[in-house]
Amino acid sequence: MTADALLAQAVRGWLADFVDNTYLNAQEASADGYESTRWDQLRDLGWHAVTIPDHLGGGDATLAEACVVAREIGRAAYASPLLATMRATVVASGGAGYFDALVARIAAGAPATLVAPPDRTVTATPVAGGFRLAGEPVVVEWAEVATEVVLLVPAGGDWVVGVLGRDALDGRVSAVPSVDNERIARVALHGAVVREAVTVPASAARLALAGANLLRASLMVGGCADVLERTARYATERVQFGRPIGGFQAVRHHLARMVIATDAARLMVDDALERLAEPAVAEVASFTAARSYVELVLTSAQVHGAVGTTTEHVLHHHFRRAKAMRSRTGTRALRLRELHDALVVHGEASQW
Amino acid sequence: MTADALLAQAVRGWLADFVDNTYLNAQEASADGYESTRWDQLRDLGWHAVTIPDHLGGGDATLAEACVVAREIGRAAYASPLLATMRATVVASGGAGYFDALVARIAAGAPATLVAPPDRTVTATPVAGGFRLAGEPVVVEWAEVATEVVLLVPAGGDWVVGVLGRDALDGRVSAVPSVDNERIARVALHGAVVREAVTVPASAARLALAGANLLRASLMVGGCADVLERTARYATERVQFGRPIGGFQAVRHHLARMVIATDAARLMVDDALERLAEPAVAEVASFTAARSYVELVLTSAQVHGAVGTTTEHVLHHHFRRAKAMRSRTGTRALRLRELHDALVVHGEASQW
Amino acid sequence: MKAEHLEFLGELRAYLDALDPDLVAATRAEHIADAMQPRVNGRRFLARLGADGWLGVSWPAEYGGQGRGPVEQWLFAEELCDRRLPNGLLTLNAIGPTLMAVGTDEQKAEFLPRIIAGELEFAIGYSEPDAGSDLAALRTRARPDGDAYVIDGQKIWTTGATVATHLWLAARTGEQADRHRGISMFILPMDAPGIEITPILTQGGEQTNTVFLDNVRVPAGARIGAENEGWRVLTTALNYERMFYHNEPRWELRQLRDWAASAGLLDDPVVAETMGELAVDVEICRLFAQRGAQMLADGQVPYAEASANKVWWSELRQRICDTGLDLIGEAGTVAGPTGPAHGHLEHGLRSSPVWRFGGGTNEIQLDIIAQRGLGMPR
Amino acid sequence: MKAEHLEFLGELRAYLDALDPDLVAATRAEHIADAMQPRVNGRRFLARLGADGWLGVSWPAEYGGQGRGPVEQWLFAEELCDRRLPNGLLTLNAIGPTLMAVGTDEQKAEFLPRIIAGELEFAIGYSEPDAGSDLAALRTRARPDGDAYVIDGQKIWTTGATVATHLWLAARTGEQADRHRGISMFILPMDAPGIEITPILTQGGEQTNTVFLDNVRVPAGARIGAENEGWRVLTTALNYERMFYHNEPRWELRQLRDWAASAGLLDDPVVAETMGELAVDVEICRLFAQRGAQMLADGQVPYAEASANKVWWSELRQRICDTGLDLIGEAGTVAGPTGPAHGHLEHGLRSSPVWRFGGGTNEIQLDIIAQRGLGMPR
Repeated sequence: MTADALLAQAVRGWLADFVDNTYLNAQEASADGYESTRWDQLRDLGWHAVTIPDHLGGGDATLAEACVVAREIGRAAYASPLLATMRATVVASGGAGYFDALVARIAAGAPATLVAPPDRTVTATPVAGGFRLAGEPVVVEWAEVATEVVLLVPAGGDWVVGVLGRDALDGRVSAVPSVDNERIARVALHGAVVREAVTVPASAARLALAGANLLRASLMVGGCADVLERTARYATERVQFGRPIGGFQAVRHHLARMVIATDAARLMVDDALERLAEPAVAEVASFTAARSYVELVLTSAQVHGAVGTTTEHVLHHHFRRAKAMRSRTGTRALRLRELHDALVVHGEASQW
Repeated sequence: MTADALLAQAVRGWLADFVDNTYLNAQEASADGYESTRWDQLRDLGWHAVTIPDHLGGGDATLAEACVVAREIGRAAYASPLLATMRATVVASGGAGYFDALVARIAAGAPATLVAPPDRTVTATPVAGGFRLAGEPVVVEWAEVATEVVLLVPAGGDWVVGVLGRDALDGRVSAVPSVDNERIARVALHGAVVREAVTVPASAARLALAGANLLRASLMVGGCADVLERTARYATERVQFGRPIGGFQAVRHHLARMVIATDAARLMVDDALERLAEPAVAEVASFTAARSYVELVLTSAQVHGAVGTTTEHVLHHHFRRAKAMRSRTGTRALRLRELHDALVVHGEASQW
Repeated sequence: MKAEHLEFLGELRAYLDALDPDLVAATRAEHIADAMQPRVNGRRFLARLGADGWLGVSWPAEYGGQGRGPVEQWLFAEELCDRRLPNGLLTLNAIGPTLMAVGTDEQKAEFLPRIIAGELEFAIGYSEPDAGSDLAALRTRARPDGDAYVIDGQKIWTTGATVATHLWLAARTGEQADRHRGISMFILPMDAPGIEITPILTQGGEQTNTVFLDNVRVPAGARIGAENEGWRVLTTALNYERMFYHNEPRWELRQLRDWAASAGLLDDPVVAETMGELAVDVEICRLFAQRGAQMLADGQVPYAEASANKVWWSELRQRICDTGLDLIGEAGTVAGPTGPAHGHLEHGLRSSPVWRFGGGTNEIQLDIIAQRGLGMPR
Repeated sequence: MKAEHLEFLGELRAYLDALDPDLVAATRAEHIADAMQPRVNGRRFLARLGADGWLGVSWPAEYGGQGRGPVEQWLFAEELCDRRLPNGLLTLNAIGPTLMAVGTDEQKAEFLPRIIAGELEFAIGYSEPDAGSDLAALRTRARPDGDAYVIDGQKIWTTGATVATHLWLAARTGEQADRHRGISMFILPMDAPGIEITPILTQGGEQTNTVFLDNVRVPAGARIGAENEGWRVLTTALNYERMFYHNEPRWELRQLRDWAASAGLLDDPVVAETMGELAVDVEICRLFAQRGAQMLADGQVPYAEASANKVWWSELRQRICDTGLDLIGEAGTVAGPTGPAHGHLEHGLRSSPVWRFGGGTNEIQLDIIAQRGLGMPR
C-alpha cells in the first residue's frame, strides 16, 4: 500500500467513526456548525497542517498528501474549517517566509480561512503602512471561526498576500446561511486596510491560487466517488418491476455517465498534482471537478428517486455541497474565459 | 379534411412522383442544382406564389398556406429556389405596393431570392438616387438563378426594402459550394447602390423578416417530421441481438427525445402562424425549428448507424440541410441575445 | 389561444387582482416555502375562491361548477401558479371528477359539495417503501370484516397528510401475486383511529410523510368502486391528475431576470445567451401545456403528450435553477431570502429532483412517448 | 507523463520534423480528405516510416520492432494524428500482434516482415448487412473443400478494401445457430478471384465498401487459429484494436481557434466561453487516452476505460464541429476549402456520426461501463 493510500485509509477510518448523515444533520443544525473537539483531534493528527514545513510544526509533506486528506473529507461530506485552513496555508506559504509566524500558529491549531474572491471583485491599493481594499462584499468560509484570515487579491500588476487581523474585520463580518453545511459569512472589505502584507508577482499568485483550488477540487473528487458508489449500490439493491433498477438500460447509462464524470475529475486532479508548476492544469481540474460533482448529484438524485431527496439520506449533503462548491469557484463564464485564454490562446496545459 | 391538409397532400403527392434520394443526389451533382422544368410545374401549380394577391397573379392565400408548401418541401429535402422566392415575396410585399411589378413578375414565374443578412452585416446609407450598401460579403441562396433579388437591410433607425438589379450585381456574385443541396453564392455588396428602394420602420422590417423566417422554420419542421418517421420505422424493422432495436431502452429514449424536439418545433411554428402580429413568436419558432432539426439528424444518424451515413440514404440530405438551415439563421449567440431582449427584457411572445 | 379563452383569463385576473392583498401575500409566502400543501392561509384562500364560485371551473353546473372546459381549467391553474398561489388542483381536478365518474350517490353527496367549497383537502396514499414506480406491488392490506374493512400497512411520500382532511388510499383486497387485479380504493378521514403520520423532511424544505395504518376500521361505504377493481379507479384519478403546466419555470426564470437586472447584468453577453435560450424553452413549455388542455377539450386523452410536457417542464425548471446559479457565481452560496434572487433559485434546485422523478420518473415518461406515441416495442 | 515518455516524444518529433516536407504535405492533404484509408501518398509515407524503423514502435525486437511499450505506441499514434498523418495502426497494432499471438510460424514469416515495412494494408471483414452491432449473427460461409476453403457471402462497411492488400475475414464454418461458436478467421489476398468490391460513399466524403465473396478459394493455411475458434481470434484483434486517442478533437478545436482568430473573435465572450469548455474537454480526453495506454503498460486490460475514452472522444469531436459552426453563423453554410475554417468543421460534422456508432455504438460502450465497470445487471 502506498503512503497516500495509508493516509487515505487513516482519514477515512477516523471519519467513519463518527460521521454519518445523522451526525452531519446535527452539526449543520448546531450553533457552531462543527465540533471543536473534533478539530482538536484533527490538529493532534496533524492533518490540517500536512503541507506545513517541519520547522514550523507541520507534516512537511506535499500538496498531493493534503489533497488525499481533502478527498476523504469530501467523500464524507464532512463540514469543518479544514479546507479553508488548508487553502489559507497554501497561500500564506507562498509569501516567501514572511508569514511563517502565522503558518506556525495554524500548525499549532488555529483555524484559518482564505479571502480570495474568485471573480477578482476585491482589489488592493498601496497606502501608508499597508494596502487599502476596495470592492463588493465577499463570501468567506468559516470567517467567524477562523482566527487567521489570509488574503490574496490583485493590486495593479502585482498581487497582495496579506493577513487580515480580527480587529480589521470588526463590524465587517456577518454570518449568512449557506447552501451547504459549511459555514459562511459575508465580509465587507471595502475601505479596510491590510497592514501585514507583501506583494507577489501575478505568476506566483496564480500558482498559489491553483494550489488552494486543487484542495477544493480534491474534496469534490471525493464527493463524486462517494455519490457514485452509493448510487451504484442502490441500483443493484432497489427492485422495481421485478428486477434491480440497474437492469434498466436508462439507469445503466445514467451510471455510466457518472463513471465518466468521476473519472474525468479524478484524472484531471491527479494530472494537476503531477504538474504543479503548470497552474493551467489545476485550473482545468478545478473546473472539471465542480462540473462533475454537480452532474453526479443531479443524476444520483434521479436514480435514487424520493429516497435520495430526504434529509434522512446523506445525498442531500452532497447535493448541496456540490452546488455550493461549484459556486465557490465563481462565475462559470469567467472561469471559462480564463481557461480559454490559457488553453486555447496560450496553449497551456498540454503536451500538444 | 381541411384546406391546409388538402394542400399538403397535393404538394406531397407532386413531390412523391419524382423526388427520392437518387433524384436528390443527381440534382445536387447537376450544373443547375434543380430542374427548371419542375420549376415550371411549380409555377403552373401556383405554389411559389401562394401569398401573392389575386390581382398580381398569385394565390391570394395566407402565409400559413405558404408554410404548408414549405413544410412539404422540407419533408422531401427538395432543393430549389422555392423557399428563397417565397421569402423574397414576403419581404417585397411589405413594401406597401411599391414592388407590385416585381411581385407580379414572381407570380409569373421569375425565381427570386432575398438578401437579408441575419447578423445585420450589411447596412445602407441614403445617397443621391438610392442607397449605398456597406459591409462584408454575404451568402445568398440561389443568387445565380434568381432574376429578382430583394434586399432588406438596416439604414440608420429605419430599414430599406429594395431591389438589386442584375446589373448592380455584376461581378459581385461568386458561386460557392454549399453544405447542403441548395445553391448558394457569396455576394460582395460593399459599395453597391440600390436605386429601387423604400424605407420602412424597424417594426415593419421585423415583421417582414419574421414572416420570411417562418417559411424556413416550416421547412425545417417538415424535415423534422420526415426524419422522425424514418427513424421510428427503422427502429421497428432493424433487428440486432434478436430483437428490433426499438426494444432497447436507449433507442426508445433517443426516439422520445426526437418526438419532443419535433413537437416543440411544430407547435411553436403553429403558434407563430396564429399570432402573425407578434414577431417574437416567429423568432422563437425560427430558433426552435433550427435547433430541433439539428438535434433530430444527429440522433437519427446514431440510431441508423452506418446505413444512415451513406449517400444512398436520404438522411444525408436532411443531415446537411439541418445544419445549413441553422447556419442561415445566423450566429446562434446573436439570435439568443435578440430573443433575450424580446422575451426576457420586454416580455414579448407570451400571455404571462 | 382563442378569444374566449383570453376573455376568461381577463375575468379571472380581474377577480384575483381584487382579492384582499394581505390574504394573497400571506398565502403566497406560504406557497413559495412549500408548494405541496396549502396550510392556514392557503386553506383560507381556497375557501375564499370556493365561496366566490371560482373553484371547480370545469366542474359541471349540477355539482356547483362553472361548467367550463379543460382549457379554462388549465388557464385557472396556470394563472394561480404564475402568482404562486395554491390552486387546490389535486383534490378538485383529480379526486372530484373521479368521484363524479365512479362514486355512489351517497359518496358524491358527501364529498363533492365540500370539495368545491374548498373545505376538503385529500392526500394520496399510493406509494409504499417497496412500491414506488411499480405501484402494483403495493402491500397495504384491507380485510373485509362484516360491513367494514380493517386496514393495515404503510404508505410513504404521502405529501400533505398532516394538513389533509382525507386520505385517498389504495389497498390490497386480493392476492399479492395478482398485482393490480387485487387492489381496492378507499377514502379515509385523516383523523380515523389507527392512522399515524410521521413527517419526512426533504432537502427542498418541503414536507412529506409516512402514514402508518394500524387496524384502521372504515365502513364498506368508504370503498370507491367495486372490490378488487381499484386499479381502474386509481388510473382514472391518475388520468385526471395528468396536469399541464408551464408557469413554474416561467416564475423561476423571472427570479433570474430580476437578479440579473439588480446586478446590472441583463446586457451581459453570456447572461443574455443563457437566458435567451431558457426563455425560448419556457415558451415551448407553454405550448406543450396548452396542447394537453386543448386535447382534453377536444375529447382526446393525451398520453405521450402529457409525458412530453412533464419531461420538458421538470428538466427546464431544474436547468433554470442550475444554470442560473452558475451565472450568479460566488454569491450563489448564500441561501435564503438574503441570498441572490431571494434564494428562490437555490431553493428551486434543491426541490428539483422531485420534479424529475415525481409523478412517474422521466425515464418512464420517455418510454411512454416511444411506446404509446411511436409504437416502439417494450 | 514520465520523463522517458517525453523524451521519446521529442525523438519522434525530431524525426517527423525532418521528413521530406512535400511528402508530408501531400500525405496530410490525402489524410484530411479521408482519414480512413491511406492512398498513394499515405502508402509512400508509411513505407518511409517502415524503412526508418519507426513502424512497430511497440513490436518486439524479434519481429523488427523498437520493443517499446504501449505508452510509446500511444504517443506515436497521437503525434501522427496531431499532424494529421496516417499511422497504419489497424494493421500494425491489431493484425500484427494478433498474428504474433495466434499465427503459425509460416503465417508470421509471411506477413509480419511486410507489415512492419509498411508494405501491407489490411481491411477488416466483420460486418454484414444483418450483423452490425451483433457480429455473432454473421452469415458469410467458408466451406472446407479438400485442403482449402471456399468462401461465399457479403461483407459491408469494409473501409479501405479498395486500397488494401489483404482482407481479414470472419466467416462461418459451423452452424448459424451456434452464433459465435461457429466462426473462423481467414486472411485473403485482396486480389483473390471471386472478390468483388462495390464502393459506398459516406456523407463525410469518406469511402467504404461492400465486399462480395463468390466462391473465393483459399488454402487451409489462410485460416488463422483453429476452425470454429475464430471468435477468440477476432476478440483478440478487437482488444488490440482498442485504441486510445485525443488528438483528433484537439485538431478540430485548433481549426475553430484559427477561424476565431482570423475573424477577430478570439476575445468574444460567448466564443471564449464555448471554446474554454471545449478545450477543457480536450484535456480530459487526453487523460482518458493516457490512462488506457498506461493500463496496457501496467499489464491491465482496459475495458470500461476504453469505452469511456471512446464515448468522450466521439461526442467531443461532434460537439466541437457542431457548436463551432453555430459560432460561425451564416458563413458556415459555405462548404470546402473556401469556407470558414477551410471547411474542416463542416466536414467533421458530416463525418461525426461514424465516430459515435463506429467501433461499437456509444450505447453499447455505456452498457460496458455500467456492466464491466460497476457490475450492473444486464
